[in-house]
Amino acid sequence: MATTAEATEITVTEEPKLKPVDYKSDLKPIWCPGCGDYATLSAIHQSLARLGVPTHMVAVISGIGCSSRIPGYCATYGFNTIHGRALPIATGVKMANPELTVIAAGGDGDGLSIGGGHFPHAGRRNVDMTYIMMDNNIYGLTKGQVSPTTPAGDTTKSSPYGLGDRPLDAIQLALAYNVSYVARGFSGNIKHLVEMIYGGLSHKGFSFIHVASPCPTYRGIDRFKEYKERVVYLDDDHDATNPLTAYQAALRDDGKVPLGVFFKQERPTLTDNCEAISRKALANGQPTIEGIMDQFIP
Amino acid sequence: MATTAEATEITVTEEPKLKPVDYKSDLKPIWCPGCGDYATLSAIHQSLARLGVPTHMVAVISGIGCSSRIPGYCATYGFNTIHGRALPIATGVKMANPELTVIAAGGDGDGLSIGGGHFPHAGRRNVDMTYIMMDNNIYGLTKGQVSPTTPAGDTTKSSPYGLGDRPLDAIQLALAYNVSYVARGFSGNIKHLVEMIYGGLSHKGFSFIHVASPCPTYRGIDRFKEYKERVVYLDDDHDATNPLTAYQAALRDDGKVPLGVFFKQERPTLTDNCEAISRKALANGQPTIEGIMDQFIP
Amino acid sequence: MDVRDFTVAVVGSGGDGAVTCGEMLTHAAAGEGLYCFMSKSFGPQIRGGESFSQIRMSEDMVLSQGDRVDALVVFSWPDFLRFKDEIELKPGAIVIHDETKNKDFPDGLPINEFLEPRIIHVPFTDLAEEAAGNSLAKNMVMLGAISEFFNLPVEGLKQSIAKKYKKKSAKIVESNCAAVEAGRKYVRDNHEVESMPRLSYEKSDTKMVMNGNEAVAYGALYAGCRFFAGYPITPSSEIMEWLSRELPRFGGVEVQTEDEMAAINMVIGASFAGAKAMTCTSGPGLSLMQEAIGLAAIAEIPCVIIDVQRVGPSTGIPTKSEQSDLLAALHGSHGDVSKVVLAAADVEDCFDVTCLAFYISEKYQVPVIVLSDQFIGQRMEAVPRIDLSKRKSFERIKPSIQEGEKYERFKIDNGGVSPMAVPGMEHCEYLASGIEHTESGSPTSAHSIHEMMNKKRFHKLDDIREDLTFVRRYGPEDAEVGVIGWGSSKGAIKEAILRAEKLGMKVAGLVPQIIHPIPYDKIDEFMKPLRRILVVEVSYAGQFYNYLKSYYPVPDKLMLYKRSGSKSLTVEEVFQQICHAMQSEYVL
Amino acid sequence: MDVRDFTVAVVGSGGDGAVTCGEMLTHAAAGEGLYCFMSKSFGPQIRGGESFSQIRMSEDMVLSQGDRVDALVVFSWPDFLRFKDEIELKPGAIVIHDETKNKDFPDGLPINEFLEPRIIHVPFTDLAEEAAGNSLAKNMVMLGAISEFFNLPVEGLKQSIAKKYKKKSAKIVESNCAAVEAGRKYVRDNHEVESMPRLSYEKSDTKMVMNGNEAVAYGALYAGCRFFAGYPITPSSEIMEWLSRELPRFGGVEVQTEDEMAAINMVIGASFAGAKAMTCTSGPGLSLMQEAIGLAAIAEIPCVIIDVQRVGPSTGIPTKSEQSDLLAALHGSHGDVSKVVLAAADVEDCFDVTCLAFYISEKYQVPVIVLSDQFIGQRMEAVPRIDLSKRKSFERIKPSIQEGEKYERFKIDNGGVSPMAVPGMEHCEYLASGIEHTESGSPTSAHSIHEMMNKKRFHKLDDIREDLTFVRRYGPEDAEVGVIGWGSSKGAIKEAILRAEKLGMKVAGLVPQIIHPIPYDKIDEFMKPLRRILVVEVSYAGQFYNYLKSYYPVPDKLMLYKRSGSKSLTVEEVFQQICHAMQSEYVL
Ligand SMILES: Cc1ncc(C[n+]2csc(CCOP(=O)(O)OP(=O)(O)O)c2C)c(N)n1
Ligand SMILES: Cc1ncc(C[n+]2csc(CCOP(=O)(O)OP(=O)(O)O)c2C)c(N)n1
Ligand code: SF4
Ligand code: SF4
Ligand SMILES: [Mg+2]
Ligand SMILES: [Mg+2]
Repeated sequence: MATTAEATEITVTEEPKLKPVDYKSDLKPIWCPGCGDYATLSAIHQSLARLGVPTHMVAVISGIGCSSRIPGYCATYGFNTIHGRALPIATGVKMANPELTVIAAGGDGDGLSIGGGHFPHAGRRNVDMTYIMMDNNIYGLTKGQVSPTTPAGDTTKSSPYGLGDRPLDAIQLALAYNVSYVARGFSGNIKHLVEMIYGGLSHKGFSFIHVASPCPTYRGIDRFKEYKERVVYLDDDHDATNPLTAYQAALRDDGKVPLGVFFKQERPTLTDNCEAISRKALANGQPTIEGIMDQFIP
Repeated sequence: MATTAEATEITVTEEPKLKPVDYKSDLKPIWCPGCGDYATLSAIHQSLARLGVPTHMVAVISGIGCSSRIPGYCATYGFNTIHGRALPIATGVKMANPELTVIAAGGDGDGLSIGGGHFPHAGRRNVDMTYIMMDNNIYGLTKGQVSPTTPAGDTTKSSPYGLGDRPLDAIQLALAYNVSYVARGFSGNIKHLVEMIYGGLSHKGFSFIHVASPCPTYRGIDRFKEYKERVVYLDDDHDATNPLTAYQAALRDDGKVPLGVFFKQERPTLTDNCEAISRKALANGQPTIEGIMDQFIP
Repeated sequence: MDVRDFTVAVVGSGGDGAVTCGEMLTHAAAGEGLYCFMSKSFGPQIRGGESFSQIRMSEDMVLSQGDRVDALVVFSWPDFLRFKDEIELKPGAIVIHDETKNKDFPDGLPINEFLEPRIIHVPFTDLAEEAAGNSLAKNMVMLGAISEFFNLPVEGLKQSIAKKYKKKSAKIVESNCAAVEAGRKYVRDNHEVESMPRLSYEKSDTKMVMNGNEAVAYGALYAGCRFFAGYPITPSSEIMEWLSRELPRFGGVEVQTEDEMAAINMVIGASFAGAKAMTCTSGPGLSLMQEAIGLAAIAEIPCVIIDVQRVGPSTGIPTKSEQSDLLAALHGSHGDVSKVVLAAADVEDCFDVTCLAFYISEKYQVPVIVLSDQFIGQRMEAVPRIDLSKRKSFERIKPSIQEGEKYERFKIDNGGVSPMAVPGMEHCEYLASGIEHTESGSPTSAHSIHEMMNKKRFHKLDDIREDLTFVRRYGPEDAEVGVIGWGSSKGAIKEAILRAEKLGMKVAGLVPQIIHPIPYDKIDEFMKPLRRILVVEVSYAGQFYNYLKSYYPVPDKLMLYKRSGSKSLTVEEVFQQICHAMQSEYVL
Repeated sequence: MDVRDFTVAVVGSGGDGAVTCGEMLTHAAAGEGLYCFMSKSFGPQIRGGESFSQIRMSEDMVLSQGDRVDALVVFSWPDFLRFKDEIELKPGAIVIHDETKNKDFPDGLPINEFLEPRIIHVPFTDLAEEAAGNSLAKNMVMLGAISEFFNLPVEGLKQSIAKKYKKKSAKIVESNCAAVEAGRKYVRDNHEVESMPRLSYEKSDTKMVMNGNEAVAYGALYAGCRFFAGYPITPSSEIMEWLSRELPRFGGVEVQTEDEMAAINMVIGASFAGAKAMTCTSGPGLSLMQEAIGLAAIAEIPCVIIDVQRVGPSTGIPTKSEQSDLLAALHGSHGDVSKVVLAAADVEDCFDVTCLAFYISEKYQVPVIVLSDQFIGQRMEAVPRIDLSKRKSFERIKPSIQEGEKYERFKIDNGGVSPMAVPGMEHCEYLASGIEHTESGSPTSAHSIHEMMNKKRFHKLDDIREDLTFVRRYGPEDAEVGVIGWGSSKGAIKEAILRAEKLGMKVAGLVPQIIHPIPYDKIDEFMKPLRRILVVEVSYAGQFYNYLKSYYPVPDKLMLYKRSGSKSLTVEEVFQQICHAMQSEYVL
């Protein structure tokens, strides 16, 4: 099965059903016309509506970048933090209130460059939240420098003679990081993107949705068309439970960009682990704050 | 072929041949008796002697940790830097003087935790240097807290109720990072470890040697014996040119720790890329510093 | 010869347990109600290197580690050499050793002969083998011997042996007690103890034994901290370790993060979502947290950052103390950052200052940095039980918004503080951000709003200055000379002032708990009547002095005593400077 | 009406090319040898939002952006609103617009009627379609029109059109020139220009047009920088971009790193290996570099860090200027850190200060932070060609060690500087480290060595203070009032002093280039004879003021004028404060 649409453990709210537009804030996006991020924003609103979670129970956390402006455009709680730190901040939010639906969002630079050190750890901890990376293969907000996913050879503001370094593949990284839901969508197919994001939101554990989100301004207006031709969908019989087949699906060398759910696994989340630890810690009963002082009596 | 022993592009020096002991400094290691790092130190000295590179042409760069003390114990140039930054510093060293043999070395915490954001980029840049990670599954220098490779469930100073998070697998990470030489050795088999390190030093590009280097002090003295039983060697017919087979070799679930060269690939290094860029930049001739001012004339 | 105040140092190598001995002695003293102060020091080896502990005890409050020791116990003379600089003997001090290692020094022991120390040989090892059948028990023999020599709390000692080894076996407890007895007997049989400095004290209620790091952790727990994220770093890691054990018992969460940036940012996230949250680190980690501290300031998110200082710059000397992170704590984050800096002065104060940090942070929605240091963080003190009822705490002000009403997170009305919603509250959804913003939280680049918001954020500092007026002042009202210092210098300063007072000098001391916003008026009040003011600090660059000067127009009165760290400030050093200040003229 | 100094502002939205116009006008002016100063501003949209440029030109040196404009060109009135706060008209200023967008303001245009502006309608769009067959050429029409109105350099304009579009096609050059001519003709045919403020000047040698970021980059290249690593950040990225193009032409290497920590550490690595190396950033990046700056200081590795300041704290307002990273640059890294802080005051000074930074860094083996800001970094200035022969550079002192000799990297003999080997040199292998070390580089925890090494490292600052004595002083020797400021405030300060002088006030100014170590004597010399000293800065917290006070015992003379950034300092603001200071009494 290519996409995971069935919700696991969704708590159905009793409020009147929310529509996508209810998740939209009054702030007008500053994005350029044709920016891929519009689609992602819309897909987030649709996925949240489908989930039916009330706006005050959602926190959208981002770093800095064009894409990281997204919390401002959601009528939920939002936090537009600092460059590269969306994941730790989102982790803190989730740990402080596990009832919340937590979305971390940002760009390829934010997540794979300056924030690249946090991604492995959010993965191995399996924090129950959804990380949406809008990958435009460029630094948009700073006006067009190389990003960690800019294809080798490309000329940008900071690679005037063509880039030497190889791009990173976010899907392979997520797999290596033990991320328990790894998917890719494309801003050119919102319907599919909603499936991916909704799947992530419904997944218990850390979900990662890599979104091919072209930047017409600094990557050229052809990029979108080009992507349209390059995207393919993972086979229906792709085995998303096996890391090796997931790697295999990611490792194609025909220039195609596969979309779909590469990998999905149920395992205890950080919240589960903290609860288990609490149970162990309380095995000998609940101490009082006052009583703690006895520890220090010789 | 399990190990890559043949040297590629070694420049043979005319100096009298150096012995391993010539790479040893006067400083006495502060490591605990039985620490795995002694073996790595010795393997580095042996590999350098085999390479025959003079001591003044070698720079050993580390972060902070027990393992990161290693530059002080080499009679080469050394730089014991700050926690997590060995790779960028080593990259700077290599770029400033590409003639040098550059070794970056450190622990699992230094490289996968605080320094974890630099590893992908050293990999994709393919900086021509050798990174040796002494993985003891613990923070040694700070006296025994969880590291990113501490097995789930383990009790340490900072996981008194048992660790919830999953460990990272350094080999999978290196593969996802496009590292062009990915190998693992074990402090309990110095001969093999020398093969791995020497192979890395001889490799043109970024080489990564993951060393299973048990810490008797904070992981218990049985760990070494346990490892001895768990290590296996990659098959002679392991295909080290194929990322997928490399992943496959890393992804075993029988509790065994495979040693050997997982992956090896020749491709342009950062130095090569910089040279290519320089050639392009000079296509229209060599400008003068004075002449640059003409750019600013309207 | 009776003394009310007794200091002993113990030196040995790995197996000797010099530090274990010190700990047991401290427990013993606390067990009998004495005040006690124990500092320790290790060689560079990760494990099993030489080590040293110094224990001072008295019925009266103990203020410092004790400049000079009454007695020195040496398990191994070669190891002693490494700590030579750190140990000073009183004239006529008693030196006790196991003769066997003498042979390394055929020309006499490496101690200052000039002070005429009395050297006593006790065959620790032989006695241990005899009494406990195990040479490892030699430190127990030693403890027994010195308790007999110096009248140290032997009851407490046995109690602490029983407690320490109860998890092992009754047999071990027994044989250790036997070793203690063997030491005592040996002394009784072979020595005349009357001429020794013998501690005179009355037993009283058992005290607690804590180090500063434990006190910080407990303070945080008490103040309501329920989220902790941190990255290990010497000398702060014990805080994280303690909380990893205790927080889960109180419904809290502790996360060891991948680095310090993750730690502070997780803390900010948790606090944004309503938890009282804290992180701990030392200098290098503080440097890495600077960017995020600015975020907490502009987004007005409460959080507490503990910096247990060590010797800098850079990695410096990780196991030693210094007061050189002050300016980085005050000014380290780029931009105009409104934040608070507090300093802990001793182990008990670590508890109080941490509580205060949460109080200020939650009430004023500002990041609060607490400066502790290796010296207080890792030393053990016997302290009375803490009266929790006297420590105040604060719950963040939340808005009450009805459906249809518009919530403005950064509304400016009274002072700088606006009610703060947290995710989960209905009708209060808002955007927090590190970007300058309007009262409702929308991004802006308007100068006028930026100016207004800076004013709002800095207004808090004025309010805090008024709200919290506690300062520590010592000495007579009519003092001529004042000493001002901060943090862990307090002990030496206070004791030096007491010593000066005894000699009839009129000296006062001030050690503020709140460093920033600095309590202008209080400091002014303190300084005004004084003829000379001596600033004392353990920082080569004189950071506190420069900070003070930037707020006080009194430079010709100020004198500075400063030096690098890696050696704790002694009472003698401060006292000498006081004498110097007493003699010096008005004008520099 | 002839004027020697003319300022015009142009406002429009994306397609209008308000900024392109400004650039072309600047090039035109520089082409005819005028001094020129252009600042620009954009709305929040990533692309195609509203924008604004302000251009001031004169035969005499132009010191600031010009507080008020002689003329304002508006392509679109709704867009004008966003910049309303940033544009001030002179009384009777000329406002030129294309009437079509008037309809949004039926009740009159949103400008200050009180100043009696003269509003002139020019049908830019129609003329463009006529002359160039393309409404996009309306900005060329506009340039033609204003050149005719105000006697702006029209030769230079055509030259700069030719240069700008030569890569496109001759036809485009032609049609743009035709549009310019159409604008000129329209004015000639329809307007009386005599009553306009008309720029009077003589042509002279062509000047260069640079922004501060380019000047920094070029300065680095000239000083011998051959390794650059950086991470993009507004408003500094142009430095990296320029070097990514130019360094490879000079055998250098530029690396765009994964973050700022990687950048500074790569720079340190490259310098350790012998390259002159630099990184650039803005506030958030500076915060992230703090840990590594301490490493460079203790390991005594030269390196240059450029901070192009923007509004803080945190992300703040990335596209606007402020002077609020001063204290973070001075004190941001934990521990006692010996480093140097310089400040650039204008575009040309960016070149000089960067050269100086390398000179100091290489000579004294210290990290040097250069503070620039968005205001100088991104504005364009017409400047004369730089006389390179006058700029000094320095090659690091290397040891000469023979086989068998022992090289001690941190040998203390004369001052704080020891010869520095680099990998590749025989017989000099050594260990560099962030851990405190002996003269030979071995780790140590001894207090005495730590003290000695601190002394060595801080000694350098004293030597630098003596070595480099240049300060910028303006105004008469017998001034009564002094103004002291730093960095980009220089322009407004100097111009305000000139204005005051014209009115007979005796005012002097001082703008140090070396902020730390602060040139005590020079500042003292400056301050001594003054009655009042006014400190001017763009920082809400008054960072420079506090820094000065921590070094100078002259607080009752000091007055402070400070405010938040996001708006550049005007001559008028400073002048008002000078008047205020002239009137005020000696005592505060
Ligand atoms: C610490 C820090 N460094 C650098 C920057 C400047 N900066 C802002 S966004 C950005 C990268 C944007 O790229 P990406 O994350 O891919 O987002 P996009 O704009 O492409 O959506 C950078 C370098 C910053 N704000 N903070
Ligand atoms: C910025 C910073 N954070 C934390 C530390 C404390 N610290 C020193 S070494 C270390 C981890 C050591 O673990 P690892 O890298 O695995 O090396 P090992 O000692 O196990 O060889 C830590 C956390 C530090 N020196 N600097
Ligand atoms: S610059 Fe690119 S990524 Fe940014 S808003 Fe414009 S199109 Fe989108
Ligand atoms: S603590 Fe562990 S890693 Fe460190 S020196 Fe000892 S054995 Fe080795
Ligand atoms: Mg991007
Ligand atoms: Mg380790």
